[in-house]
Amino acid sequence: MTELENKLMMATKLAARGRVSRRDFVQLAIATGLTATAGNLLFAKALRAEPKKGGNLKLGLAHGATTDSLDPGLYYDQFTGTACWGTLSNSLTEIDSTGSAVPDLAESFEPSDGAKKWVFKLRNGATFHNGKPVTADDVVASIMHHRGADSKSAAKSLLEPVTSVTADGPNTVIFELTGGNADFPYIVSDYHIPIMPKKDDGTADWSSGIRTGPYILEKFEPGVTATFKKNPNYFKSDKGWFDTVETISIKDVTARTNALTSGETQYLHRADLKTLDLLKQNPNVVIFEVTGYGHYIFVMNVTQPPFDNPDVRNAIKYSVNREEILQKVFQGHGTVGNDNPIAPTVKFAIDPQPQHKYDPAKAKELLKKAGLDSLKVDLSVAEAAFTGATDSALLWQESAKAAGIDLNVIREPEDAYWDNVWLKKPFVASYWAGRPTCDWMFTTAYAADAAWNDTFWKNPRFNELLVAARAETDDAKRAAMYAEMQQLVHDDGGLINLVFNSFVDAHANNLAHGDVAANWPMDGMKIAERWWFAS
Amino acid sequence: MSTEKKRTKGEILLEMKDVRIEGFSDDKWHQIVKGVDVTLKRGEVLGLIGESGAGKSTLGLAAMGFARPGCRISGGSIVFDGIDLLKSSEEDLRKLRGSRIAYVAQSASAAFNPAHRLLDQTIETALDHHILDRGKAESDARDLYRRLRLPNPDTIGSRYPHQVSGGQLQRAMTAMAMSCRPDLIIFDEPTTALDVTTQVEVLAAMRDIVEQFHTAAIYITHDLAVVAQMAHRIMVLRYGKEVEEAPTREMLKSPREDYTKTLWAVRKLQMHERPSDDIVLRVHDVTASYGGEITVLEHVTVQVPRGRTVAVVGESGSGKSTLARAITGLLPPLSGEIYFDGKPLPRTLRERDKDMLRRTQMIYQSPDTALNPRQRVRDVIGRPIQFYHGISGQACDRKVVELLEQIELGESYLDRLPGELSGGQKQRICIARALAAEPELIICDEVTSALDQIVQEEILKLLMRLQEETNVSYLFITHDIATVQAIADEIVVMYQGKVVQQGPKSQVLSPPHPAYTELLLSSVPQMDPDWLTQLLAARSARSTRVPA
Amino acid sequence: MTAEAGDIRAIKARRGRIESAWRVLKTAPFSAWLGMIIIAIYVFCAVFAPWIAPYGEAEIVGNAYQPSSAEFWLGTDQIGRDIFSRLIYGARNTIGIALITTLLSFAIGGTLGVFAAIHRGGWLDQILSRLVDALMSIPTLIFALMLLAVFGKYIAALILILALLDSTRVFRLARATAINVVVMDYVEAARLRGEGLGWITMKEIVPNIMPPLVAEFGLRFCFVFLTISSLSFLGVGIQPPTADWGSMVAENKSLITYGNPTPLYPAAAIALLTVAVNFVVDWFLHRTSGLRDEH
Amino acid sequence: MHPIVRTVLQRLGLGLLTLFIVSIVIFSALEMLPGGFAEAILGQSATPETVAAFNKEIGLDRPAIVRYVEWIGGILQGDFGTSYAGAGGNIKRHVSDLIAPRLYNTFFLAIMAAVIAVPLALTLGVLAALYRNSLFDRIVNSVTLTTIALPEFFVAYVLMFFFAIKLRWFYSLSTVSESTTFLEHISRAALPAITLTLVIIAHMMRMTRAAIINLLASPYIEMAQLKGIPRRRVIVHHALPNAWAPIVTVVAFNLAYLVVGVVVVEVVFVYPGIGQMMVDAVSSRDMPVVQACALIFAATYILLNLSADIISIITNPRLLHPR
Repeated sequence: MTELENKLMMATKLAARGRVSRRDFVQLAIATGLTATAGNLLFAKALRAEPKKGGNLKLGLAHGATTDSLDPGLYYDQFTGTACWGTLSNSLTEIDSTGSAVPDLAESFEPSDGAKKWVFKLRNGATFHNGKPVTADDVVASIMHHRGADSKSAAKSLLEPVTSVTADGPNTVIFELTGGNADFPYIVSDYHIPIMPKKDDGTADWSSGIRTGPYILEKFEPGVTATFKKNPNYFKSDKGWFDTVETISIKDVTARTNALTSGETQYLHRADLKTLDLLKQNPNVVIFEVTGYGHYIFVMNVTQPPFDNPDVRNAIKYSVNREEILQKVFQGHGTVGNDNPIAPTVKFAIDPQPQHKYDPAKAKELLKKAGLDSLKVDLSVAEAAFTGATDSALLWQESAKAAGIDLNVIREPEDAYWDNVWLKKPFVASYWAGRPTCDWMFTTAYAADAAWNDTFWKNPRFNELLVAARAETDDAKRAAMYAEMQQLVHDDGGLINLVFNSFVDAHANNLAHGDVAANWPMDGMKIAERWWFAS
Repeated sequence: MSTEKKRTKGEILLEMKDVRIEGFSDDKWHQIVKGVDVTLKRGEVLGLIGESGAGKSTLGLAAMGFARPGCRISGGSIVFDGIDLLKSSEEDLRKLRGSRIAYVAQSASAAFNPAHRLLDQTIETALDHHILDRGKAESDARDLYRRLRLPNPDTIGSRYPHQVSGGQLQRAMTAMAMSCRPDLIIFDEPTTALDVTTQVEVLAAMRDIVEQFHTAAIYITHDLAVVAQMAHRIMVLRYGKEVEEAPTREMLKSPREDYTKTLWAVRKLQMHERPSDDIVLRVHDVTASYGGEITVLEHVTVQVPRGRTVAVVGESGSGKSTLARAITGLLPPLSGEIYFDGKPLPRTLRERDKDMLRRTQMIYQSPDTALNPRQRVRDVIGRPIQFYHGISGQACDRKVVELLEQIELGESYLDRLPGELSGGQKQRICIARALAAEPELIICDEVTSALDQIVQEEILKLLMRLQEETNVSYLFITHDIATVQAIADEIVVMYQGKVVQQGPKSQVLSPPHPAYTELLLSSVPQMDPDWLTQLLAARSARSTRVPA
Repeated sequence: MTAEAGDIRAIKARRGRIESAWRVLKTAPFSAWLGMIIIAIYVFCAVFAPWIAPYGEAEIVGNAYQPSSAEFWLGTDQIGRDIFSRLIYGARNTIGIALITTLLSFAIGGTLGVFAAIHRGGWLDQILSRLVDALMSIPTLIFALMLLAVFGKYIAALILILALLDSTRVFRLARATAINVVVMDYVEAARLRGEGLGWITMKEIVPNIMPPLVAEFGLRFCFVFLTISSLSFLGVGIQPPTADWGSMVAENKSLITYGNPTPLYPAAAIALLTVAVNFVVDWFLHRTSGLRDEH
Repeated sequence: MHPIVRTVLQRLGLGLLTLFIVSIVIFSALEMLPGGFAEAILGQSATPETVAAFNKEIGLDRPAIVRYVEWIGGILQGDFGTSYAGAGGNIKRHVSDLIAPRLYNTFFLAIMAAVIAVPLALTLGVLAALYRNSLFDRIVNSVTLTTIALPEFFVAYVLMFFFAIKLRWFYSLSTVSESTTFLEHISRAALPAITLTLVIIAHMMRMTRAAIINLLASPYIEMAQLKGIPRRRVIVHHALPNAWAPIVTVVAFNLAYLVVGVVVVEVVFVYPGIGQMMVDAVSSRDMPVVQACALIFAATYILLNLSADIISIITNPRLLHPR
């Protein structure tokens, strides 16, 4: 350990007691060879040791609409997710910073019968905001809220495999599934499935806003703001530090940035990548970047020529210069994709080999193997798929020329892109927000019969493995199976994964936190529960 | 304030010497008034007479030390009651205006602010200059209204300008000018916009009040007969220079300069009537109205003989222009028939064929609005030739040149725009446009009333010559008896939509007259300084019944 | 007359027109001259953009946000394109699009307006006037947003929609002006002559409603790129990488709050042109209205 | 009948007709939009079943004409319907309840901007006319011209940069809610109001100046000068009263803009007004809300124009006191 590193360690300890300013600390960190960002993170880490109570947290969120509702089945963006779930509510489980599902309102959960049956034990002492204790009946009612023929819940399909949910006494809930699913605890961590009090008629009471979370709802104006005050009876004593929380919908990124820099908010959701360097220079602001599960992709319909030939697919995969696109379109905020939909932070993720790097020679060779000298294909894009889709496609168009591939970029209308283009046209830009488990991601988009199998890829071996891995409770065996499946998608699938995008946010430098979860932005949308104000 | 200010008659009030005024146009300053001397004594009325462009209004305003936007007083001296106006500050001049020198504008309906009541406008200067307090000013104004013989003098002041008639407005404006008992009033063509019968009353009222208060006045007009009633002395202006100046009677009796003589030459233009039975146009028992509500023509029957001129005379609102609209088909009559050459004309314009339209042409009062400002003379005259006769190209051009020569303008006018022509020239172009159709009847709607006297005469002469050459008939609509005397063969007198009297000129113009014709004829100012006095005396003696 | 003489006369007439135009220009005040010179420079840039601009419209020539230097006069933008070059190309796109839009809106609004004026009070006039009222009472931006969603974000659709929405104002002006002209004696004279509607419209009415329409043209022309800029702000304007000033301001708007001048350049370009056009229009209106100033 | 009454009745009738046309235009445009409420709300995660369930619940499975007739029937009874956004729950969200607070905010901002802008514009216009061609005139003219020549959001951001970030005089966020006090509302809405003032002032000021200068050539203005009335009084007392009609028309037009045209300013300052709500509702295809917003905008526009007409009549004795 060098002298500088020693000093840094000392400083870290001092910082934890609030004795060293951020500026001094970061300068020291830079001197030891760390970047300023890393220094900032280290400083935040140092501060973490002693969370403090108090303060009014204001979050500037990029989402929110007048159509927002307290109905959890209709939470459809990160405004309702952060405000009406992460701040207000709890699910049975939550995802922690390691990407694992851990108990939240549940105290514990146990699988049996090849993961076809799950028993959840509830915490003792957890109460709703009105003082009523949380019981198994409330959980059942909350789950049933999403089920039924005329349910419009976004979690409806998620809970499709559940055949029954029953209360066994006041503190135990039993789920029966159609097939084994070792990842079921992940499913019930979803932000659409918070636990709500049961009403007299047996249904869940979603409209009152009475939940279990660290903050109590004071006011909710859809599309504008939601305000909360501290829940004094919260069942976790080491969470929920702020006195009040306000989530404000600020759709314009410049306004959002100004709100942070002028001190009106302490958190900036979705920073403007273009001006990030300028924002970095603000001493009161910390850039907060987390690589998540979401990925920007192009998908080929493998049932349609010429994409029905795996060599053509691979030739196309080698003609993309992902690194260039990452740097030019996304300013480096992300990780290049390797045609694997599983993010590196997800359990069981691998990095399939060979890497799909830009290699026009290889692409040409593959084309030749498929009996083609050149290739001309239409690519449908719109910014609705993901911001930067058009620019990415245009850059790709340039790089693909060297591989003898002529990409014809078609700009589709933004509105109803998901209805009219995605799943309809053979080669389109798309986006997956990602899922916290391999099974969830694969079941959603790569299983042969999945409604959203946007590559129309039906690989028998893959589908066999998918069912087997789901019910397997031995981690080592599952790891092997998921590795093989990822390799299969990488080698044979119709997916071109450009990049895993980062959540690039920023916050005031007096805001502190521990290790952050990567399943959603804002510490898994639980920033209000997990973060605090340092002095 | 009272009228008891020391006013010594005979003392010199205003002395203008070698006054030069310039106007800005075409990127240059041009002299409008080129060195004129005016001397005015207290209580004296000076008549300024001349055609438009003579600089008489500009000179009148200069007497107030005022130049219109785009004009400037560039030389000479103007001394009013010992004050050199050209050396006074704008603020001093402002204090003088309205209180010591007042102004009566040509069109009272335009010069009264439509947004304020008459009384408020009448006393505005007196209040603003702190000459009177409101109560005194108002009662004084009512007194002035009474002296000017305005109806309901106590309440008329609470009316807005649009609620009273033109003649009353003109008198109210005189009251406004009088409100501070100025030493000098500038009357700028105060009766030009009025009908003759109204003009008499206004002239009388103005003359009386000026005499009552011994106010000096400059009376600006183009009408010699009018100025003869008002002024002690007359000055004739032309092209910004003085032509001659003399006491009124002397000037009327023996004008020295040729130009002065030509000013009333039109009154000598006389044509003997030519009887004819060959009827081109017969309007039979026509009744017409706008929107079916107000009847503006009632059972009118008029005949126009071929190659002859029928004059339709009447004041504004008499329905004479409506008659023209009915004949042209613009306003289809409710009942009655119109025969052209013995054959009935379809009622509406749309039903008439091209040849019917060709045979009747129209010339308008204002050549400014009758000519498209964006069309060159070539196109204006060429279009009817092309349209009716199908002649185009060089043949058409030749024909246009012929017509231009016929109206005493040359080939050089071919490419002019209306904006580059004088009023008289424009009216000639309108005549040529009508002639180009080779019509049998031309309706002339007040074609000379917007023109200067000398130009009027030329136009009338031209029309008469053209009638001789082409045997065209004229339906001549006018309010001016002098014009009628000059060119009519037959006269139709109209009043409130009805024909009051009609017949050969000699018969209509000689007594006995029906009441309205009598009023109309007697109201025409005569070139006699005593005319107004005698007329008023005669009227009060006979207490002529004025049709309401 | 010989053909030659005709030619000479035509030349004379033409020369006369040029001369009189020059005479008129000489009387123009300083502000009008300034305006005309600025407009001329803009038009020059628009026409000769590829020859003037040092780099291509969408060419990436350096790193992002380079400050101004000898190499990049106004620096580079968010992905390293030369801002100066984009400004010059922007002149071409902005002025081109605005011009086509305005011409189209005048073609639609002007024609219908004159038509409505001639048939004043008729059913056609009533229908058109109601429709225009309705369109004017719907917020332009939001309506444009909706229509763009319906028809797609193509430049052609943008032009067409803006032209249509703008034509409502043109319609009103054309109708109001034409109503004053329709009652003129020379129009009545043409009707009495038996002229057809088309001839009366084209020869008698249209030339006389031109001055206010031309003035309005200048103003509406400027507002088109402001509208496009607002639409870009809301995400539906001209799509990248086309350089257009409105979109350039919108694209770099967030820099304003860092005090960075990048968005200032296109904004200034718009503002300068608008002010220039207004100077000329003011003078033109002043001239045609015949109003005299005090000297 | 007095001309004012007649004009008001006539205009109101025409206004109703215009509203009817607006509703048809908006309804047709919405029908033509690709995608429906369900697709818009569910985005990528829309499945045919959930979409069908949504559409059935909000009645989108029925023909357009039936929906339109029902909707307009509701309007005639004063019922603006329920927002689609309430679908799925058992609590209906009435459009009127959704719109009311937004409308209040919009009017609050509009009135605030108008209170600053109108007197300022008129004063500047009168002064510019009074001292026309002076340095003052030229400066006011150029500055106001420049403000309208800049995109609205540009002006907004520049103001924000100086007043909220550098000087910290005003808030950069204008989020207000029902619990915001009146005074805080004013201070929150200050920057948007100033932005809007700058945007609309030029038009009104230039029209005031032009209308007055236009009248300066009138004979009665010359008459007033010849009566020895001071220049200031000539302008204010003689020219201005006759210039009201064109000025009021432009003012009405700009006030309408303050209500219907402020979506950009609302976005920049995050002000919860009705413009943003309509844009949101368009993108989520919430038909009843869009329709209601459109009708409110149209009605505002019509009523403001009607007021302008009435003021024009009142200030014109010719029309107020017919012969």
